Amino acid sequence: MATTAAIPATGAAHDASSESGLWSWIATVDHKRIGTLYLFTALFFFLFGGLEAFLIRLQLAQPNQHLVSAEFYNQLFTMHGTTMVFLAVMPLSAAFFNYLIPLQIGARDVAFPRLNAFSYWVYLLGGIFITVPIFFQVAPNGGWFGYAPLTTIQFSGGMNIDFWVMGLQILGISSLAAAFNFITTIINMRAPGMTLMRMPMFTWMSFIVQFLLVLAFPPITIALVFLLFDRFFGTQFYAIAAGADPLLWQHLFWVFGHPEVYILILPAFGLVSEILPTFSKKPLFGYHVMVYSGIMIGFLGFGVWAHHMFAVGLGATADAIFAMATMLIAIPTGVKIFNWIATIWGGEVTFTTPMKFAIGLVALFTIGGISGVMHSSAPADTQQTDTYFVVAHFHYVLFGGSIMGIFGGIYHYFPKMFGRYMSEKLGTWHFWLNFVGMNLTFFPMHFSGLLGMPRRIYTYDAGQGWEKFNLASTIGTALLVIATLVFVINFLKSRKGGAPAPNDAWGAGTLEWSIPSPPPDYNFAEIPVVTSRYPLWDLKHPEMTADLAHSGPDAMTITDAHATPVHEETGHKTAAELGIPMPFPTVKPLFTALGIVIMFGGLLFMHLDKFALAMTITLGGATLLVGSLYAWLTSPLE
Amino acid sequence: MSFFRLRRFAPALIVAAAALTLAACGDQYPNSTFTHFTDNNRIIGALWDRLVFFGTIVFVFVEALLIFTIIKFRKRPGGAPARQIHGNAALEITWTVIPALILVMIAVPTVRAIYKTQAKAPDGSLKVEVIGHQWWWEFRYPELGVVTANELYLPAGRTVNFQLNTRDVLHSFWTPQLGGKRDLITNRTNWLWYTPDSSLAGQVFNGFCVEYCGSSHANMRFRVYTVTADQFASWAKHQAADAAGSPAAAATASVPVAAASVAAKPAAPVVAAANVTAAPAAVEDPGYVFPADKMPAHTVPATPLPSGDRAIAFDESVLAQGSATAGRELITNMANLGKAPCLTCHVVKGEMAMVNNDNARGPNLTHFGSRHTLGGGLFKSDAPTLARWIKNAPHMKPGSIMPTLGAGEFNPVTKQKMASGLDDRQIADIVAYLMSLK
Amino acid sequence: MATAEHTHEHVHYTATGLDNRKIAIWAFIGSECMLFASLISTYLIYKGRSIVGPFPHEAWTSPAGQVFKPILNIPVTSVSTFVLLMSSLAMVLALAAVENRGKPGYVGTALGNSKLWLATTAALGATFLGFQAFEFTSFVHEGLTIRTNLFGSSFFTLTGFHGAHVTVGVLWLMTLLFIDFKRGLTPKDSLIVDICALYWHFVDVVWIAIFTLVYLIK
Amino acid sequence: MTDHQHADHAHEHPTWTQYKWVAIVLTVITAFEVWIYYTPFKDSPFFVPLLLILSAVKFAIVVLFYMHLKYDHKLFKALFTGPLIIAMCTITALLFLFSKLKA
Ligand code: HEA
Ligand code: HEA
Ligand code: HEC
Ligand code: CUA
Ligand SMILES: [Cu+2]
Repeated sequence: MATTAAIPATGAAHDASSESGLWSWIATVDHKRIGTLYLFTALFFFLFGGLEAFLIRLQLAQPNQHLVSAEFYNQLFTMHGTTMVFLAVMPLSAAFFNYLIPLQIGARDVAFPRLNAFSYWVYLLGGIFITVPIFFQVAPNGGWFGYAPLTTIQFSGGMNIDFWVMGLQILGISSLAAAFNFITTIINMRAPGMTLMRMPMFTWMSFIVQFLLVLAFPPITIALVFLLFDRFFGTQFYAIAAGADPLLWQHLFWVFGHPEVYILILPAFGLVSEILPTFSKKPLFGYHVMVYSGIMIGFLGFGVWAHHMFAVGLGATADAIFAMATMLIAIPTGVKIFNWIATIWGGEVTFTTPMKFAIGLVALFTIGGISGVMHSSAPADTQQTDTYFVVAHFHYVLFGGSIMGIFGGIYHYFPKMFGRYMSEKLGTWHFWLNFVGMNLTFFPMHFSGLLGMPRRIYTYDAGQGWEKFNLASTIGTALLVIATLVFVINFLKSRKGGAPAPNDAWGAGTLEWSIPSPPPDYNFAEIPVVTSRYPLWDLKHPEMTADLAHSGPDAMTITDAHATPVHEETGHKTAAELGIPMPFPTVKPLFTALGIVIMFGGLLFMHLDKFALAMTITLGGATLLVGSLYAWLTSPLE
Repeated sequence: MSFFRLRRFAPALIVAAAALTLAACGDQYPNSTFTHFTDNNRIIGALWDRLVFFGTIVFVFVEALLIFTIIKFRKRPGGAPARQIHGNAALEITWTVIPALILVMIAVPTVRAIYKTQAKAPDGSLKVEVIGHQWWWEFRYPELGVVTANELYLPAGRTVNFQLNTRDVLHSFWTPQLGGKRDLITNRTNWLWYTPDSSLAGQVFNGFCVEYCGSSHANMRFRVYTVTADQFASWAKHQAADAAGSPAAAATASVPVAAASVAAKPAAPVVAAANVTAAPAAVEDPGYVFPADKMPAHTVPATPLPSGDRAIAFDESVLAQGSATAGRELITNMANLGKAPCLTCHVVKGEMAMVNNDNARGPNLTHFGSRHTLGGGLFKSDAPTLARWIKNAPHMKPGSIMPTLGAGEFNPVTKQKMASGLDDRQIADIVAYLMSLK
Repeated sequence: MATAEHTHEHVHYTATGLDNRKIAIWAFIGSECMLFASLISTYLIYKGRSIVGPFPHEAWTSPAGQVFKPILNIPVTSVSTFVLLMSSLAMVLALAAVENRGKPGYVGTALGNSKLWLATTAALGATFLGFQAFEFTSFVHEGLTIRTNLFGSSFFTLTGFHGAHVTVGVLWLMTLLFIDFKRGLTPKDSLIVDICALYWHFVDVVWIAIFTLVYLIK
Repeated sequence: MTDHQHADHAHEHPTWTQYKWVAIVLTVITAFEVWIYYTPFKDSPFFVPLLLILSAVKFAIVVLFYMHLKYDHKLFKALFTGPLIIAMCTITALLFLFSKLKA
């Protein structure tokens, strides 16, 4: 339990990972550090998005209020949605991909460490790019799905939408780069014996998510390219006078948008599938079915997008097909819910904070799933779509699902990341405030929606029967603010002052718990040979995994990797002492990312009628991009 | 799936739903979606009952099971150690198949309802063209020659078939108590129909724009009056007529307020008289108008006027002196004020036309005085409100395309102070005129 | 940018025995399928929906009486399609030459000359781009720009995206050629050539689809 | 570099003869496509399906032989065909959705 990171990097030329200081973070290519950066940045954006939500709720607390102007409100909900989806939940998931996937599969790093750093920097700079305008009240204001033609230059002349188009384009680059990286990592970097069907469920769900990213982002990239060209170069894709069809945008967006919601939820499902077995002291129930249902969800997710368009008038046949396809997704998702309950069933359940959040996800996501199925019934959805009933649905799945799962994951993996536990007492407070506040905020929205309240309205008239529901929602949000502050305090305090955590903080069964907390920069001094799904339980509690399939000793014959049987490591050596090659720290990915952002940013000046300046900046950015990319590709990795 | 008599089980089982249904009837919840006032909503209501029925079963089952499990298997001192079960094919098949069956029971009526609600509207239904504008509604009855805005009259008992189009961005047309919504899509035409029950005559319903359409999306509302067939006919006949006091209308009959003065100043071209005989301007019959005092409170706009330091100063005492005649002059000719006159954007039927109906950017004002609301259903239509609206509409309604016209006012859209413009006296004249357009 | 970490000095164990970079490029190509699917769908959806001409296959008389011919030039594009197809042949030969460097039967022959084939591939790619530049300028002269109508917007964007991919490919090939001249590509380097080849063929394959869907089908 | 690093090259490679034939087939099909474009068959209902099939054949042989997917690790086949199928389905669905509506 002694902190292991204290040993200075003696003699190692570039053993940067145990250093501290700003530079060691800026130039890092270590997946754990990048994961930590993702975590902090995304948590910051979560607070920011939450603050926007709080303003929204304050404005709606009473009818006919004028706390914020209509224009600013429209920026608030657009940026709230955009921030939460692209800057908070996706990167929070990415934090776990980065930190955990290599540890869970027994790898020393991801496949492309520098590409990984690049993804982070693009995310950070893109996040800043899209967020800063709100301080000047010129933030994007077209809603998080930016329907054309409202977002075309004809109806949104200012720069608001420009920030959105370019910001999302930039963030898309980050997600795509990361996805190629993790696909490769998971396929190729697994330790000997770590077959696909032995991978921890989090890694599995993340694996599926990477494919969703790779396939879902191109359509939105193209949709955004069209919009960007329309706004900057006078193309006609969404120009109504040219006969453009606004449904083109809607289809391209939702071909992305629906898989996107599974991108948001599957990592949380994965985290829960790690937490529940650990605190039930039982392996995950029905592992194979869990994998297949995840694949099914991802696959079906590409065939249901038009359920966001039931009021659009696609025709009866299309509506019927998409309604039924959507309903199908309830089946694999239900399987997951029941398998989780079955995992708890018969276990020895301890209610630690992570466990509370995991159980919370099961309870709350179900509610959101059921209202999802209610949406899928197209005629019924014509009474629900674009009302607060939808807002209720998606916050149950997003807050009750993704955020609950991610918080569970943070409590669960905090000891691994920082070598200390978070406070259980504050954690319990956080959970209950969150649970109660969440339901108080979002449950009444079912009612206000069905009682006729449209979404995206900055104000509403008195006497419509919505007042008490809105007031309840706002009070609930106040509880959420308190809950979140409790979390922030707990998080910050525990990093230095929490109880020290051993390797195996919770008695879990997967590889990441076999190495020190926090892990040394090389992760595994010796790559373990995996013989079953819960290698660490094999080691410590063989009775728990006795019934699981194990492979014979033949996996041990792999020698190239200097592999050894699974064991607990106590790393007190540096990479150099162990002779493990580590990638050089480098800022080239950072500059490449910067080049991209400058390149896009330059275009903005075109709308200020400064064409020459715009071109200069854009070309400057492009030069920086190409130059740093070249330097990056031609310099050795390690 | 009719073997399931849902109605029998549902109320007992579903507390939440029952509360909601109750709520839907009381006028506490005037925009409830699950009323049974139209064929369309009855179909959706039946579907909804079924969704709630199964939804509740799944909800109760999952949550009860979850709570039971975590309580029963919580770790206790001396408790049993975890039982190591890793899976069970039979169980897993069960909880794949049962949800699938439930879904079939939802899917079948869903598909049926889709084809029912999206069938072609029955013959003989009343056609209404709904045209979305940022941020107001235009309603046209092509068969009746009526063009109006933000207030929709429907004869109870007759199917109404809405043809939905938009002149700018996307909007969505929704009257929660009467039917589901349908989007208005640029360069496309959509359809929606329903039949308000004949027992509905004499009621008012709220309608909303439910597709985000820019700054004042929240302020794009409308009213629906369901009236008897006779009342509807009377209303329509009058609405189709030319504006009171217009040269055309004046040629056939005397109009209470403005007639005398108009006659004294025959500014209109003579040809107008020819049209009049063709259009039966039944000015004798003032036409049915839904009585303002019968409007339930929740349908009367309660949006307060900007107040405090945001208030639009207007000397209300001049309103009494407003001259409709002078006002009529002003709406066609404000060039001396350096302003485009009202009729560059609005149509007042029978008055000198500067725009035709199709290009009009603003609501048709021909019978403005017979409307109870103003500015996309946002405000009550009375003289003090109207005066301020004309003075500075964008200040009252964010982003409004109706420009600021009052002298010295600050236009929040262009961010400019109006050097020239209408003074309060002139506004009072225009108000008098508009209010006379019953 | 799926091509990242170049020089692996050390032996790294991999779970499949495959190289990371090759897995990444295939994942990238999978993603590109969706990218071009979106572009092609848009083109096809907007086909026949332009309000004003010029049109791809039909002549058009403007309200002012000006006559525009059908815009697509099939003969020229057929030639450029052929050029691109042949560049794929050159590409496989370049890869084979690198893989078989030093093997009997290859040394000193044209088939063993990787520089020749890399240069040919790049040159054919550049020729294709030349054709495209010609096509674009002649369209502009005939009155079709990216702003003219829905057809113009979707056509130029689709083929422009493809052209941009070809451009990247040509630059990539020239980089390989440069390396070949500088230190000579050996069988050890066949992987980096292979990756470039996969990309190049994919771009070719996309053109096969575009040629049929855009040019030949009305 | 050890041997196993080149495991993915250990398969039998297509040969020059094969490359040559692929190129010939591609050329012939393309020529045929263009030729048929100028014949009256162009207006036949089979024209479009025929062209689609021909270009699918070209597509397939380039992918199988030039991109040596036929000989390569099955993983690559999965990485390519999975997305390709989803992409094709998406194009088809979109075209269906839009054509339905035009009527
Ligand atoms: C984490 C994100 C997430 C997830 C996982 C889901 C999951 C689902 N969503 Fe949701 N959805 C969103 C995020 C998400 N959604 C967002 C953000 C929007 C709004 C976008 C916007 O407009 O801004 C939206 C909107 C949305 C709509 C459009 C509503 C509208 O605008 O009109 C629809 C319509 O069908 C829908 C359906 C579903 C369905 C059927 C599921 C299913 O996957 C749910 C399946 C789960 C269960 C059903 C529960 C567990 C199952 C059982 C216990 C088995 C037994 C159950 C039954 C037999 C019912 N969602
Ligand atoms: C993962 C996604 C996610 C999450 C977590 C949330 C979280 C919340 N959301 Fe929302 N939401 C969306 C995704 C999400 N949302 C999307 C996609 C939309 C649609 C947007 C659109 O229509 O375009 C939406 C829209 C939306 C609306 C509808 C707006 C409208 O239609 O007009 C509302 C209204 O109440 C709302 C409320 C909330 C609230 C109260 C929370 C709360 O749960 C927030 C809780 C968090 C906090 C309260 C943070 C606490 C902050 C602090 C403690 C500040 C401290 C500050 C510092 C220390 C710097 N959200
Ligand atoms: C540039 C165009 C334009 C001009 C000029 C204009 N208006 Fe308007 N007017 C509008 C638009 C657009 C609306 C709808 C605004 C809304 O509800 O958002 C409107 C709304 C109104 C309404 C409310 C109608 C209703 O039923 O809600 C009245 C009354 C009105 N205008 C009167 C006038 C008068 C009087 C003048 C001249 C003194 C005038 N307008 C000049 C565009 C214009
Ligand atoms: Cu119109 Cu919202
Ligand atoms: Cu969806």
